[in-house]
Amino acid sequence: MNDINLSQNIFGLEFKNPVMAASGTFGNGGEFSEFYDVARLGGFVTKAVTPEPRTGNPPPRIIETPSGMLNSIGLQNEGLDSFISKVIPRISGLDTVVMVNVAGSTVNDYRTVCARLDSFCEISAYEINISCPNVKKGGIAFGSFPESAFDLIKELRKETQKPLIVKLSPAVTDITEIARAVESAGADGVSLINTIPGMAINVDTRRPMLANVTGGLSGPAIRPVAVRMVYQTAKSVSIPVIGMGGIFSARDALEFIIAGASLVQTGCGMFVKPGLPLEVIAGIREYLIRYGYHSLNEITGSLRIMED
Amino acid sequence: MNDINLSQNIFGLEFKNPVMAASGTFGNGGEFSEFYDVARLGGFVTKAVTPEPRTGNPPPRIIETPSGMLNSIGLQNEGLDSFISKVIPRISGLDTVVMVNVAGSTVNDYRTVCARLDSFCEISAYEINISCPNVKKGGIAFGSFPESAFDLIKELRKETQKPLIVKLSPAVTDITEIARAVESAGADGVSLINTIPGMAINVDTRRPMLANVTGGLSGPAIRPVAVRMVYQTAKSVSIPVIGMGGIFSARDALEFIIAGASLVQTGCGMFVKPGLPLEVIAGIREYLIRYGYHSLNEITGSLRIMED
Amino acid sequence: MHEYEAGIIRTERRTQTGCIIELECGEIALKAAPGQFVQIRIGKGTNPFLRRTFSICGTFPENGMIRLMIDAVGLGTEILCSLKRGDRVNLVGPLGKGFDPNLGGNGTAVLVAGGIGAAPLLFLAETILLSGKSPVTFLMGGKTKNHLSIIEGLVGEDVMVMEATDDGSRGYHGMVTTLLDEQIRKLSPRSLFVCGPNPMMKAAAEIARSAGVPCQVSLEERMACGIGACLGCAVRMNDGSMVRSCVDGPVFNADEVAW
Amino acid sequence: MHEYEAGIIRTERRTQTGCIIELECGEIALKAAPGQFVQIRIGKGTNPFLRRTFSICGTFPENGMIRLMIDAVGLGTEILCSLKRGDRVNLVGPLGKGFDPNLGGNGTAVLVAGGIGAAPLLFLAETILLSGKSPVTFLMGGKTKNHLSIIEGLVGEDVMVMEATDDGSRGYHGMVTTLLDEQIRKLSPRSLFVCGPNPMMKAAAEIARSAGVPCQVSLEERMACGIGACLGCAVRMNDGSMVRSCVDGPVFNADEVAW
Ligand SMILES: Cc1cc2nc3c(=O)[nH]c(=O)nc-3n(C[C@H](O)[C@H](O)[C@H](O)COP(=O)(O)OP(=O)(O)OC[C@H]3O[C@@H](n4cnc5c(N)ncnc54)[C@H](O)[C@@H]3O)c2cc1C
Ligand SMILES: Cc1cc2nc3c(=O)[nH]c(=O)nc-3n(C[C@H](O)[C@H](O)[C@H](O)COP(=O)(O)OP(=O)(O)OC[C@H]3O[C@@H](n4cnc5c(N)ncnc54)[C@H](O)[C@@H]3O)c2cc1C
Ligand SMILES: Cc1cc2nc3c(=O)[nH]c(=O)nc-3n(C[C@H](O)[C@H](O)[C@H](O)COP(=O)(O)O)c2cc1C
Ligand SMILES: Cc1cc2nc3c(=O)[nH]c(=O)nc-3n(C[C@H](O)[C@H](O)[C@H](O)COP(=O)(O)O)c2cc1C
Ligand code: FES
Ligand code: FES
Repeated sequence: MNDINLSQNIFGLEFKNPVMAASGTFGNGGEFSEFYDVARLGGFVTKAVTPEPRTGNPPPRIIETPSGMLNSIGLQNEGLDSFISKVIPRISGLDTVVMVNVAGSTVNDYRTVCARLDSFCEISAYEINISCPNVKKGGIAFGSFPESAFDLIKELRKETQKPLIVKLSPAVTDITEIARAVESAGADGVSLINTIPGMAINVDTRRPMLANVTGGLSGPAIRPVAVRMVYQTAKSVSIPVIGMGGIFSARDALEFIIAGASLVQTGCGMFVKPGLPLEVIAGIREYLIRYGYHSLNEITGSLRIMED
Repeated sequence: MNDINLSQNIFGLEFKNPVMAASGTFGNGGEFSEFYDVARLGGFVTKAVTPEPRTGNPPPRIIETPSGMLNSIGLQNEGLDSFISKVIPRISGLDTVVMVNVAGSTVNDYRTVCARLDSFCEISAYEINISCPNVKKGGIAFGSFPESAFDLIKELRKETQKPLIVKLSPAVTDITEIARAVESAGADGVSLINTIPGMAINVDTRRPMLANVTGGLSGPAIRPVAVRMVYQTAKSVSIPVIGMGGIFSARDALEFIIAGASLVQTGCGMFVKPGLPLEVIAGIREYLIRYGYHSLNEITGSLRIMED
Repeated sequence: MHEYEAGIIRTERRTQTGCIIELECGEIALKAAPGQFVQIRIGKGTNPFLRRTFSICGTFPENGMIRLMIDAVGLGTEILCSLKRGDRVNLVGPLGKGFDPNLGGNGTAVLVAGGIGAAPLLFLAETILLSGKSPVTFLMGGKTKNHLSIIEGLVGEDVMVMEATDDGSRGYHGMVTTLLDEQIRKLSPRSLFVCGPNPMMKAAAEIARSAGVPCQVSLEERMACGIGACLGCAVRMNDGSMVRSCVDGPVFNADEVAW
Repeated sequence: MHEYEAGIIRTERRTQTGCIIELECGEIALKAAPGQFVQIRIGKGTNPFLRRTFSICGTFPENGMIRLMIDAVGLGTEILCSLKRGDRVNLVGPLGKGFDPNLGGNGTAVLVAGGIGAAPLLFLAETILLSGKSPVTFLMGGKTKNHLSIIEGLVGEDVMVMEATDDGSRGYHGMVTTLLDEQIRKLSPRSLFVCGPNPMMKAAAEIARSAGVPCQVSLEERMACGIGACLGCAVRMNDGSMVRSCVDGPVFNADEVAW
């Protein structure tokens, strides 16, 4: 078992295994440390950070849907200052890759966060969130069109040497177009998918289930959409792809890897199975052993398609 | 109970109730008549008809996914001649609204089907399928951009007096833009959503689960996405909206109606509950009684939103 | 807090939809405080998906057992209530911040329950009684007398119980909060502890405020992670802040909540 | 074909993953023919979502009972195999086109089963025997001798059984199709009836073709509606046409299938 290599070297970073925890579903790492040492993960992404503190959307903010859930958290976070003074000291010394999920309403917001955090070596990379469906300004607006996505990343590229991973929205006609745009703007990678905008209605009150009316759909329900987008995107760009959306077992994660993802992230599945990332890591290892592989790269993007 | 009015008068047609069976999930009506009299439905939509016979995509064509399924049937149908000689005689005399789902690779294909069927009074309306994700040409290509959708509907509008309902794809950045485009081209209504492109992978064989690689996701998994799109579209056009996507109970159907759908369609939910349309009709009736309404119009589009 | 596979020791249907489930879980039985909750995974599939949240209704550390009281209101709770002795469920707990049993110092603690909201208050009543220093009055509200039977035999003998039903079929005819309003002066409680539907808790909070009695409520906000990681269970406080019901609550001082 | 709520009369675990479920369903028991199947809904949620497809393994019209034989290979079949007497399941059936028991006229009918593929063939064997005119030979293949025990006691006394295991732990050491190949001349069957994994059926079909013996196979194509409405279960025939496995099959003449 010792000759199985689960590590990934991408973005100039060393991931001890390909499994990260997704932004917004893992707090800033602390909560899950009651279950296990989070340094066993390949890495994790923080909750979105904006320059100013935000209280987010009014409650109710979540509702279960078939094999998934809607959320409309709305980028609630304590802001950049508090992130620097409270969160960074807590993650410093953690032996795993920490990426900061960067969000904002304007280009300047994103720029501010990247610039201010740039000197902190605790932060290995930025995941630029241009896909949050739950805010009125910014977020998904940047991610809906190749031009706006390109312009934003072009600006941020000037600001930082840290790897820029761009988190893409699935709510577009052609996700590969956005991926190519951010690649040409200098992004080091793309991560996908963020949630799909959705809504649910309480038919008795005739009101939306979420105070924000719409929210983002996540969970196993969206996995087929996510796998398809990862497959198409991985074929269409040459920067690494981080795959996520509905991972609930090692086999689910393997679908993303075989489709072309270099890393995967587990999200709301961890609400149900707190130990999901560890289950996925162990399952990937077993899979490699069972089929006689020695490293992850042998199966990344190895989907077998009949030629037509 | 007799003073409850479930009927809908739209497109110049009388629907005895707002529940139809969706294209491709109900054969051409015959199969389900072993369970009940299909004339009890508000109507149904035929399997897609193309000018020429098509054998569709190679098997396997379906796979279950969490709370849903992928299909890649690929418009298998016996073609226009056979439809006219075999199907029309069977549906003639059925006391319910029959719409033909029209598909093709070129504008001419669509035009041919509409023109040839125009003289048949058995056909009440056309549902123009510009959203099939499972064919290489046509289908979703027409539905992905407002311009191509507009051009197609503009052409068909010249061809027929029958109501033109345009079936929209959810795989677009802004579905309301496509809806407005077809409205201005002369469409009488829009129906949404068609399936969301997706894929699943057999990790043991490292092959796609579907021979066609990708397929269309349907079922309860996609309902939140469908309800959101129906809500946004109904606010954005003034022609009637037919809502569908993951309806599995009367309450699900009521979500669509409250969001603004004038009619609903049940699709793959009928594979699990063959009697689903009847369950939905009965449930809507009960709902109206329980809350003291007399007709469907009192609740259509009645979502209560706090003003902000 | 940990994840456990707990065996079901006993289930009992008590009302048309209400049941009691007793689970083997020694660690939670030892650690749990009244007002804390557990999150239970239903089945092995993804529908139901999220864990379901239940207050701990009682602990029996000597048997390594905890008791839950569950109202079958939807798919998840129906499946739970149909489980049998020997079945196993996956649960996480104990979670959240519970009641402060000493709230308000000396005097009678008045517990006000609406329906299944009785669950955490039964545990609280037991705890206060065991501490020996304070009498407990338990106001129990329900739709009909059948609904009240969910707590039958579960309230300690020393507890004074007052009942209210919406249809008047037992006890006071009216809402339990109206009963509270009428009785609060006579009861002159040191503190109120309330659990039930949100409108009922809001009403109770208002009564407590007018009477100047410290009051804690256990809010029923929908939860996803249950451990503070997702911000899904946010509740607005009077100071404008958003707090997490799952870790900062579910029990809050009533006067801090922005009702 | 109809929809039924059927009570479970008896379940029996026969191998590590294989079980037998006997259901109360008088109408299906009366109407079903060998090779036909039922579709069962699992639970009340949407995961599992689609119905699961099972061949009818036997009918007992006098008790209004049908028998299924189920291998627990995934979530749906695991849930089914864990059901108990008294539980109810929703099923639709009988569905599909079954075997032609008279295929090939007079002589011995040879039935070739791979694992759980035995299910429809047990029903067919029973039917042919009851008709009284034709001897039956049953070739049963499995991974190990434990896997063979799924059919123990379910084959009529007059049936000649030949066994094959991949590991040689019982009967012939090798694949059941290799055994068939070796024996087909000696057996000189009037017809072959085959059910098992698709590669095994393909091999059997080839053997039948070479030997000039009529052969029917029961294909295992994934199904959605099960009643011919969705075209999801398409199978390509040699003439280039696409047919529906659920209504035009699942039993096909082997020489018509485009393998
Ligand atoms: C802190 C807390 C303690 C609770 N204690 C108890 C208890 O002791 N006994 C009891 O019977 N119930 C209790 N509830 C309510 C219980 O969690 C819900 O009734 C249950 O989750 C419903 O699940 P379902 O699948 O049957 O219903 P569904 O309506 O199908 O559930 C759909 C989704 O909404 C959520 N949900 C539905 N109703 C509620 C609700 N009232 N509160 C929170 N989430 C809800 C579910 O968890 C699920 O995610 C408590 C809730 C909270 C927040
Ligand atoms: C005509 C026919 C007759 C069958 N008869 C029997 C029988 O008598 N006994 C028995 O144990 N099994 C039989 N099967 C196979 C059985 O349908 C599958 O094993 C079962 O559906 C698996 O469900 P699952 O939820 O456990 O597995 P999962 O793998 O979780 O199922 C996922 C999806 O794939 C489908 N699926 C998975 N495996 C198969 C398969 N081998 N064939 C068709 N669909 C599949 C399921 O129906 C479901 O939609 C038959 C299949 C067909 C088509
Ligand atoms: C409660 C919740 C909060 C989220 N917050 C963020 C966020 O702040 N930034 C972000 O980029 N994505 C956020 N996401 C999206 C997830 O990171 C992930 O992309 C998505 O949920 C799909 O993965 P999953 O199905 O595994 O959850 C959030 C998701 C959930 C469920
Ligand atoms: C097996 C299958 C075949 C379908 N074929 C068609 C089709 O021919 N034309 C079409 O417009 N939509 C087709 N659809 C899409 C459905 O009509 C419907 O839009 C979609 O399935 C969403 O509804 P549902 O979730 O209720 O199934 C098909 C769907 C399924 C599952
Ligand atoms: S439920 Fe996730 S933070 Fe409270
Ligand atoms: S399964 Fe639907 S046509 Fe056969």
